[in-house]
Amino acid sequence: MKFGIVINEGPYTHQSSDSALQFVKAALGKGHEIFRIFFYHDGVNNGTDLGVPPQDDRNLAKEWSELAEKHGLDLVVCIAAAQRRGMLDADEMKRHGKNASNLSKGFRISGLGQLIEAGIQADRLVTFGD
Amino acid sequence: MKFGIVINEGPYTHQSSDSALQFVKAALGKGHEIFRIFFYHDGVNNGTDLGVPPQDDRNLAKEWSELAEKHGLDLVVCIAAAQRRGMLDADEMKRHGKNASNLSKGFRISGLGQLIEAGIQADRLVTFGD
Amino acid sequence: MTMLHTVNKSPFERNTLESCLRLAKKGSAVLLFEDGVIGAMQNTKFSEKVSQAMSDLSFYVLGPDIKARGLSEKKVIDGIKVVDYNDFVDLTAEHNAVQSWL
Amino acid sequence: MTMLHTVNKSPFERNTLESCLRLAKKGSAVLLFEDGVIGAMQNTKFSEKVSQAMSDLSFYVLGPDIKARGLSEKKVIDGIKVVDYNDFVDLTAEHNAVQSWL
Amino acid sequence: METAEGVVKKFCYMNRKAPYGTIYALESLEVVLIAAAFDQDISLVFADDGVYQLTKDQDTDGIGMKNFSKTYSALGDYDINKIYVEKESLEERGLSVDDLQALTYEDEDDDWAEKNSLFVVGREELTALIDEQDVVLSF
Amino acid sequence: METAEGVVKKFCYMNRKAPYGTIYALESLEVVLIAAAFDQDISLVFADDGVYQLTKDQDTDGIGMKNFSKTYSALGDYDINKIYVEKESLEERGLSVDDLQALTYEDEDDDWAEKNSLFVVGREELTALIDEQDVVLSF
Repeated sequence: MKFGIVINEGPYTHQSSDSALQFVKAALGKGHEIFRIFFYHDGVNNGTDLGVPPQDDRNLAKEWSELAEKHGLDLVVCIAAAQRRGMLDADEMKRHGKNASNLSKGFRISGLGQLIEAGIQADRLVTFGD
Repeated sequence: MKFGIVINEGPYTHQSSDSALQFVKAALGKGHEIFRIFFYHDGVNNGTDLGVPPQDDRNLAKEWSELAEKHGLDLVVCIAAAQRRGMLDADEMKRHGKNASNLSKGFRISGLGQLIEAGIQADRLVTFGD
Repeated sequence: MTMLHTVNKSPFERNTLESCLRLAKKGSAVLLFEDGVIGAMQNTKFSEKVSQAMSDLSFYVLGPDIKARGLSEKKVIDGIKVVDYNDFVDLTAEHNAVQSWL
Repeated sequence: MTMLHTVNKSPFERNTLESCLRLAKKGSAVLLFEDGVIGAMQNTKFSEKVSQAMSDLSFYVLGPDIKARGLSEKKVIDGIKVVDYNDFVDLTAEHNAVQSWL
Repeated sequence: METAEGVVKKFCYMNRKAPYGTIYALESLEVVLIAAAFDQDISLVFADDGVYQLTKDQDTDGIGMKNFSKTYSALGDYDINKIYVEKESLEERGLSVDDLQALTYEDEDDDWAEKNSLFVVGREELTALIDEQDVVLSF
Repeated sequence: METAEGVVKKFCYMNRKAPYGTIYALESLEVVLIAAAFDQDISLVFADDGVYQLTKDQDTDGIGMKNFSKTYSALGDYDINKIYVEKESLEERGLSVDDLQALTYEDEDDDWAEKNSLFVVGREELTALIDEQDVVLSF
């Protein structure tokens, strides 16, 4: 079965990113396909490359990046939500004349149409939020 | 009177940063002193330099920076909360071997002791959160 | 020695107003702001509870947050004072400490 | 045609469990997880309400979230099934759609 | 849109939070405006504190935030004309439909006659409506 | 600490949320550990869902998050020994003090005798306690 996943909250503050990670691992373990993981609202902050969590804690951005690489996951950060909150890739950095970008490897920035498309293409859309 | 302000949530997602901004402007207008504004939890995200909110909306990081410059406000971002969430200044960037920093002008990164100190030194500590 | 308690969430959504009313000492002040202004309106499921609490506590509500939500200051529960940010600052200064119910 | 409803907040803190019980159609399933597991425990202020809803809805609760909060799976309300993340995935697949009450 | 390919699903946008206290109302509206470009069956539901999103006369000047309430009245132009408000949520808040914006659309199948697109529905009707959705997005 | 200069204020840390669902419990604890280095009068209050922060036998292996519950038992070593739990909050949740960790400290004024630092207090007592604080930090 094809799953679409929506994550509405940033890492650490709410459990949503953790819960989604466990859900996605379980779904992959059962042979399901993950069509796309869409990061919306504060969820875009999961894509930051600049996080340095304590050594004895999990590193959520890294876990998502690694899982994406291993399973070819499509991690999409909403562009409108990301602009508000200061998440930029190299292209967005140039376009807005900023001095830095902060998007982790394995994430891409795209529009809200990607969320609707996930709703259409996936057999189930599951949202994790506050 | 001396006020200390604590902001617990990031910009845009919750009203806390907006409410705090209005409160601080009113307090300054009445001649009160703002001893310190401490950004904790997701509140650290108010310090991002990379935000590009829609043109017809307010730019909270910029409003805080400008207010700080105008009135000599002390805007402190909690280091522990900031590390988790990917907010770094140039020093932190080097220390952690990252390629970018994203802290706005007028903000500084420091420890939780600054929050306790604000509680001790200020006549009133007012918290804005979720 | 009285404290200012602030509540910024709707009593329909969260339990913060309820906890505040339970643990605020008689004679304290309560300021409702942000989505908390919903708790100050007449004819809601919670209006009666707030009215009753007014025998022990002074209530204030932030006008700008009422207007933002398309509500009318005329429909605020009788006895709750509508204030602005300047008054919010004054209330903070006049009370000994502020507790934000988050 | 039944739906899976998920609730991730404590009924003490938020109104999401209440809204879910009000608007979930008879025959639907409800999964309690994250802080929502509090709604699945015996002897709380909400246990009776959840028990009553079990005549119309099937309840599940995520075991790992119970354990994290130091609660015991033995104290889950009778008739609520304790599940793991694999079961969460199965429940999602078995129902026609998922509504997250946020 | 390229992805539709004839698939038409029932999408429900469930709005349960007051505006301005959090951003969910605004960012839900942003999704809905994008969603309108896909040929899907769209319903918007306003229940619990979500009913406050539709109030008339919102005025955000005093809080320094953008007033986005005018956008709801443009939904009709995007062919979004199934907007449901839970009756009991209004009643518990001492509100009536007169406190809400009038929302309409022009019916192209009926000589562009202006028609109502906001429907106050009871709990039972809303329960049935939610249950028949293929995709529920919660805000 | 350099900033204390003889000023001793009553600081209350108000914990009202369950652990793990949100980070507030953990980050509150981080503040308290730093606060211990300042010579201030510290009280911790656990009410509403905050009482779940102190449960015994928390096991986070299944959710992939760090278990920080052991830290509470170290508070005594930091001279933090006024920890209040609201009785009614426990009761409404079907919990008793036996479900919570035992929290103790060694009293240096009493030959380092081990003493209880966790107190279950009723609503009225808690109300009075909160009201006499100079600074309340809410999590």
